[in-house]
Amino acid sequence: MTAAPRTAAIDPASVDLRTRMGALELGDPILAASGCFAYGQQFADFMDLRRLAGLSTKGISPKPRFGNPLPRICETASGMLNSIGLENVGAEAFLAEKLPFLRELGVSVWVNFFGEDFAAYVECARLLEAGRGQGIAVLEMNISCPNIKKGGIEFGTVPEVAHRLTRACVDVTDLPIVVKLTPNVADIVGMADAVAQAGAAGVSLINTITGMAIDVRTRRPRIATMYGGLSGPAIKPVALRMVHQVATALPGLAICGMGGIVSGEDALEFIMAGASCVQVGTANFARPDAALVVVDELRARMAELGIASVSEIVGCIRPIAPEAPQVTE
Amino acid sequence: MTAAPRTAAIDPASVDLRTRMGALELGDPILAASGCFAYGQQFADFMDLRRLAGLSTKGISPKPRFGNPLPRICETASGMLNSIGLENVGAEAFLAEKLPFLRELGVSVWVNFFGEDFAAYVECARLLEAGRGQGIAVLEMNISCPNIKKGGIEFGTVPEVAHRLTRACVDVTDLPIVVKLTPNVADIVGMADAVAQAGAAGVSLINTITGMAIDVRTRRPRIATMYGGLSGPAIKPVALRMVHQVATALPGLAICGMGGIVSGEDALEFIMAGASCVQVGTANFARPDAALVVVDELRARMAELGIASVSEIVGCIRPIAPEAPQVTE
Amino acid sequence: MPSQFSARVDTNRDLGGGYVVLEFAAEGGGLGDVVAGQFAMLRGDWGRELLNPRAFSVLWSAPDGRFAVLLKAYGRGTTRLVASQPGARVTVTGPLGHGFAPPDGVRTQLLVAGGVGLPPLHLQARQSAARGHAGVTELYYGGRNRDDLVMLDDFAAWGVRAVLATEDGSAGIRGFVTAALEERLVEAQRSGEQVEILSCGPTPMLAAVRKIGLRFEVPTWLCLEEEMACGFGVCLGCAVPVHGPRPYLYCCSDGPVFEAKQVRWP
Amino acid sequence: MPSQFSARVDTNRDLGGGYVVLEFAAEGGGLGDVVAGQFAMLRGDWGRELLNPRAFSVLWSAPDGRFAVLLKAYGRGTTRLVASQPGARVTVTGPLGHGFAPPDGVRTQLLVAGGVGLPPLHLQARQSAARGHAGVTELYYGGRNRDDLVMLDDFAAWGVRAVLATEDGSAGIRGFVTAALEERLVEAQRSGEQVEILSCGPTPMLAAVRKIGLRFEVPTWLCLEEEMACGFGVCLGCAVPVHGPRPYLYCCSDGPVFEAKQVRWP
Ligand SMILES: Cc1cc2nc3c(=O)[nH]c(=O)nc-3n(C[C@H](O)[C@H](O)[C@H](O)COP(=O)(O)OP(=O)(O)OC[C@H]3O[C@@H](n4cnc5c(N)ncnc54)[C@H](O)[C@@H]3O)c2cc1C
Ligand SMILES: Cc1cc2nc3c(=O)[nH]c(=O)nc-3n(C[C@H](O)[C@H](O)[C@H](O)COP(=O)(O)OP(=O)(O)OC[C@H]3O[C@@H](n4cnc5c(N)ncnc54)[C@H](O)[C@@H]3O)c2cc1C
Ligand SMILES: Cc1cc2nc3c(=O)[nH]c(=O)nc-3n(C[C@H](O)[C@H](O)[C@H](O)COP(=O)(O)O)c2cc1C
Ligand SMILES: Cc1cc2nc3c(=O)[nH]c(=O)nc-3n(C[C@H](O)[C@H](O)[C@H](O)COP(=O)(O)O)c2cc1C
Ligand code: FES
Ligand code: FES
Repeated sequence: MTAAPRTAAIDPASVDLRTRMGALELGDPILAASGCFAYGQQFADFMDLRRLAGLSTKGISPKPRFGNPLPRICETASGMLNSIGLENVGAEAFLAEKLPFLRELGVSVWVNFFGEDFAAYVECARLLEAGRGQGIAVLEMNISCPNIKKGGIEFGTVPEVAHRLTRACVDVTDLPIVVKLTPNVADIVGMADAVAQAGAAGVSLINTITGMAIDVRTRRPRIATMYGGLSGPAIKPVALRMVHQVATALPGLAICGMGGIVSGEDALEFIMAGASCVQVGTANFARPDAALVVVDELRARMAELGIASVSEIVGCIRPIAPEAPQVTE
Repeated sequence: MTAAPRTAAIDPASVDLRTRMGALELGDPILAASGCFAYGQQFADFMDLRRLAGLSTKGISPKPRFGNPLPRICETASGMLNSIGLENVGAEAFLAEKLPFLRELGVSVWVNFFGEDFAAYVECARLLEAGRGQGIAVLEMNISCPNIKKGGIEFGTVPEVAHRLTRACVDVTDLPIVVKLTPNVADIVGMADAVAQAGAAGVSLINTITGMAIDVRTRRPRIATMYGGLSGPAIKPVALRMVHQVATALPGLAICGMGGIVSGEDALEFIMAGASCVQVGTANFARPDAALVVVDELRARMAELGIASVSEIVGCIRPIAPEAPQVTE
Repeated sequence: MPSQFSARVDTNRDLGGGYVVLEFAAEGGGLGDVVAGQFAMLRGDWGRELLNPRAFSVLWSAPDGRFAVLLKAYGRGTTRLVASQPGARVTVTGPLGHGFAPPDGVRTQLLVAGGVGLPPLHLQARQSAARGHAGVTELYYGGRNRDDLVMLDDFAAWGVRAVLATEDGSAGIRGFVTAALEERLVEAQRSGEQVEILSCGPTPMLAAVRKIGLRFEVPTWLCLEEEMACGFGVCLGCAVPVHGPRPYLYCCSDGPVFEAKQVRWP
Repeated sequence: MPSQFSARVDTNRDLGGGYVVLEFAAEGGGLGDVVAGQFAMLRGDWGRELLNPRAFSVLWSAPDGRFAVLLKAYGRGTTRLVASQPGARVTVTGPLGHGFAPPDGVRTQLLVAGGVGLPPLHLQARQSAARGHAGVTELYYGGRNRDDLVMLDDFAAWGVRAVLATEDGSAGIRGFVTAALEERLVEAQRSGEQVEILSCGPTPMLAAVRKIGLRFEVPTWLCLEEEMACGFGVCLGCAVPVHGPRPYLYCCSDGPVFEAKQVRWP
C-alpha cells in the first residue's frame, strides 16, 4: 500500500552526479573496487580510464607478496569465492612503477593497503604518505583480510584493536584514511564507530564474506586455503544492510558502499541506503568497463525517477508507512 | 592438479542413506527446514509426507504470535529476504492441534522454538516437554531471530548468554535440544562451543543472514521491518564454511547443516563439510517436495561417485594437496 | 485440489501494449476446474538466480489440461516468461486460493479491472455467460491508454456491457474508471438496483474501489496481489492486513479475494 | 590487441559425443588474427547467477569477424552455451593470452590433444598447413572412445599425419595416446630427428606429457586451463605454479601456453 511517488522524468543530461566522500569531491559516485581493477593498466586496452570517477588499487603491503596456492577462485550462485592472498608489488614498486600511470589519468586514486601485523600497517601508511601530491587521493585501509594468517582477524573484528590501528596509521600520514571493514562481525556499527573515533575519514563497506565451496568428486575444498571471500550480487543484501545501519547510527561518517553492484539501480540502492559513493568489484570481470556502464545506467535511472542530483538522495530511505489501526471487534 | 579419484559407480539402491544426529537415528539425512514447511499440513496435498526423514516446524513461542507488518518477503539474487516475525500458533495450540497430525506421519519431528525473553525460552521448553512421547524427537532452539526486537540479539551473539540460555532450557526437558545458531557473528565456533558445553545435543547451522533491499521508486525498504533474513543459494558458501569450521574445531558435536540447499549435490557438500543431516528451506517454495527431490538426487550422486553410505563421508573433506616445492634459481 | 505438474508453452500471443497471453499444455495433470480469481504459481527453468515461482491469475483452464495466463513484463520473472518460446517448460502449482462467487442472479456484478488484473474478471464474465448470467455482469475497465485495454472482443461476444476509461482519453471516457463506477453506483442507488463490485488491478485502483464500495455500502470483493513465495500458506510471506480478531490473513490461502470492509487499508 | 565486442551464435554444430562447434558472427569488431592457443572469454545473457565469463580456445577466426569454438557441456556455463540457439547473444573479450610458436621448419611439431583441448592444436595445424609447414606437424589424439575424436577430416585435408588412441580401443590404438607419443620420441631419439611437443587437454594428460617431455629432454609446450574470472591479468585468480624467481605466473596473461619445465607440478 506504499505507492510509488509519480515523479516527472527529467533530462538525463541534467542529472548532477557529483558527490562528496567527506572532504573528497568526485565527478560521479562510481569507483572501481580494490582487487578487481589491479593497478588499472590492463584495462587501458578496453576502455577510456579517464572516464572513471576513481579506482581503488589492489591492496598494497610494505613488501611485495606472492599470494596463495591454487585454486584461488571459484564461482557460486550469484557470487564467487576468492583467496588471492593479497598478492601485490609492494609499496615501493607501487610508488615507482604504478602510481605515475594512475596519476596521469586524473581520476581519484584510492590506494588500498594492509600489513601483515600492526607495525607493517603503520609502515605501509608511512611509505604511501610519499604519494601525497603524487596522485594519491585516499588511503583505503583494509582491516578485513580473510586470506592472511597472522592474527589479522582481530584488526577487523575487535573494535579496540581497529581503533588503535587506525589511530596509529592516521598519525603517520596527512592523506585521508578510509577504513574498509569486514562484514564478518556481529556489530558493524561498533566497528565503524571505533575507526571513526580514531580519525578515519570514512568507511568502505563491505569486504567479502568468508565462505567455502566443496568439490564432491575430489572431496576437497574448491579454494586451496579452504575458505575464501564471497563477493558478487549474492552479498548485496548484507552490504546494503550494513551501509544502512552505519549511515543511520553514525550520520556524520562518510560511507563508500560496495558488494554485488552490477547495475545503476544497484548503485542507487546503496546511495539511498547512505553511501556517498560506491565501488564496483566482481562485475569488472564480466566486462572491464562495468563501472562506466553503472554510471550510465545510474544517470538514466535517476532521470526516469526525476532525481536531479546524487546529493539529495544519499541516505534518503524512510521506513514503510505504518499500517492502519486494527478494528478488532 | 588434484585429480578426481576415479571411483567405480555403484547401484543407487545399495546406497545407505541412514545417518545419526547425535543419538537420533534418521532414515536419510534430508529434513525440511523451520519456517519453510509450516506444520506440514499444507504439503499433504502435494506429496507423501511419510517419505520425509523429518521436518522442523515453524518456530513456536509460549503464546501465539501474529507476526510483522507487510511486505514481509522479497527476492534477491539467488536468495530471498524474509521478516515473517515468527508468527505461530503458540505452544499450547501446537501440542493440541498440530502435533497429533505430525505424530501420525512417523517422521522425525523437530519442534523449532523460541521465546521473547530468557524466561519465555525456558517456559517454551517446559511446555514442549509435554510433547515427549507424543511425537516430538528434537527441540530445535532458535537463538537467532533477527526479526524479534527485545534484546534477542544477545542470545545468538554472546557466547555466555547463549550458554546460560541453553543450560536453563536443557534443565527443564529430557528432549534433546539442538541449538540453531545465527551466522551474524564473527566467531561461530565460540558460539557452538558455548551451547555444546551447556548440554546441547547438537547445533543447526545456519539461520538467515541479516540483509536489506531497497525499492528505489518508493525510496522505502522492500521489507517493512527494514531488515530481513537472507536465505537461499546466495548464502550457501557462508553456511558451508560455518559447518566446516564447527565440525573441525568441535569434532564431537552433531551438526545439522542448512542454507541454500536445492540439489542433492548441495546436500552432499554439507555432509562432506561435517553435517550429519541437513535441512531444505527456501527450496520448498519452488516445489513442496523439494526435500524428496534432494534425497533422490543425493542417492544418485552418491552412487555415481561410488559412495556406499552417508556415515563414511560425514566431514570427509581434506585440504588440497600441497604444491611441489619451488626451484628458484 | 491443487496439484503440481509440468507444462510447456504452447503459444505466446502478443496483444500489444506489452500484454501477452501465454497458453500452456500440461504434461500430465492440469488445473482442472478453476474459480475466477484463483491463481497458479509458475516457475520456468530459471536456475538459482530466481528461486521462487510467480503467481498468475488463471485466464482459462480447459479439461484437456491446457490453460492460459495474461501478463506483462514487470520484473525479472515476468520478463523471462514474456520472452518464453513455445516448448519452454514451466512448473505449475494450482489452482490455488479462493476466487469470486458467481452471480446469484439477483445482484448485478460490476467487474472493475485494470492492467494485468483483467484475468479474474475475464474468467468471471466467461463463466457467467456460460451459466446464462451475462446480463447481470458489467465491465468497468481502465488503463493509461487504449493499448491497456485488451480482450474486449471477448466481453462483447459474451454480451457483457463494457465501460472503458483511459487516462489519456484515447479510448472510452478520459480519466479513471472509478469515476464511471461511482456514477453507476449513484444510478443503482437511485433505482434501488442491487449491485456488487468485483475488482482486480493495480493497488491504487483497488484502494479507490474499496473506498467507493464502502461509501456506497455495496458488497465489494477485491482480488489482491501480495508478494508471494510459496503460494499455499506455508511461508506466511503474503500477509494481508485485516480487521477482526487477527491482524493478518494470507493472500494465497485466505484470498486472493477479500471483502473490502475486511481489508485494513488507510 | 584484445577488444570486447558483442556477437551472435551463427550455427551450433553437433559433432556427436557431446562435442559442439559454436560459430559466432561479431556485431562490430571481432577477434582478428589469432595465434593458436589464444583464447576468448565468452559470456551469454546469464543474468546474475553466473557472473563470470568462460574461457574458450579459439578454433578459428575469420577477417569478417566470424569465429568458432569447440566445447562440451561440463558445468553451468558450458551447459548453457551448448544449448544456445542461433541468434543468441554473447559478449566476447579477446584474443587473450599467448599461444604456440609456429613450426620453425626444422623441428617436427608433435601435437598432443585430448578432449576439448583440441582447438589450439587444430588451429596450429591449420596455420602450419597454410604456411606450407604441414609436413613438420603430426597429431597425437586421445580419447575415451571414438566419439571423443572429432574433426579428423580437417587434419587429413591438411596432410597432417594423425595417430589416434582410445581407452576402449574403438579407434586407433587401445590405451593412452601418451604411449604412442613415447614410441615416437624413442624413434626420434634414435634417428636424431629434432622434435618438439605442443599439448592441450585434460590435466592428467598434460601432466603425463610434461613428464615424458622432460624425460626425453624435448622442448614441450603445454596449453593450460585454470579457473579464470577476468581473463586478462586483473583478478590474479588463475595462478599457475612455476619454478623460477616467482612462485606463480598467470594462465591468462603469461600463458595459457607454458614450457613444461617451468610448470611446478609434482
Ligand atoms: C494472486 C496474484 C495474481 C497475479 N496475477 C497476475 C496476472 O494475472 N498477470 C500478471 O502479469 N501478474 C500477476 N501477478 C503479479 C505477478 O505475480 C508479479 O508481476 C510478479 O510477482 C512480479 O514478478 P517479477 O518476477 O516480474 O518481478 P520481481 O523481479 O520478482 O520483482 C518483484 C518485486 O520487485 C519490485 N519490482 C519489480 N520490478 C520493478 C521495477 N521495474 N521497478 C521497481 N520495482 C520493481 C516490485 O516492487 C516487487 O516487489 C499476480 C500476483 C498475485 C499475488
Ligand atoms: C585458456 C582456457 C581455454 C579453454 N578452452 C576451452 C575450450 O576450447 N573448450 C571447452 O569446452 N572448454 C575450454 N576451457 C574450459 C572452460 O572454460 C571450462 O569448461 C569452463 O570454465 C567450465 O565452465 P562451466 O561454466 O561449464 O563450469 P562451472 O559451472 O563454472 O564449474 C567450474 C568449476 O566447477 C567444477 N565443476 C563444474 N562442473 C562439474 C561437474 N560436473 N562435476 C564436478 N565439478 C564440476 C569444476 O571443478 C570447476 O572448478 C578453457 C579454459 C581455459 C582456462
Ligand atoms: C578477486 C578479488 C580480489 C580482491 N582483492 C581485494 C584487496 O586486495 N583489498 C580489498 O580491500 N578488497 C579486495 N577485494 C574485495 C572487493 O574490493 C570488494 O570489497 C568485494 O569484492 C565486494 O564487492 P563486489 O561484490 O562488487 O565484488 C577483492 C575482491 C575480489 C573478488
Ligand atoms: C520464510 C522463512 C521463515 C523462516 N522461519 C524460521 C523459523 O521460524 N525458525 C527458524 O529457526 N528458522 C526459520 N527460517 C530459517 C530457515 O529454517 C533456514 O535456516 C534458512 O532459511 C536457511 O536455509 P535455506 O537457505 O535452505 O532457506 C525461516 C526461513 C524462511 C525463508
Ligand atoms: S505465499 Fe507463502 S503463505 Fe502465502
Ligand atoms: S583470470 Fe584474472 S588474472 Fe587470470
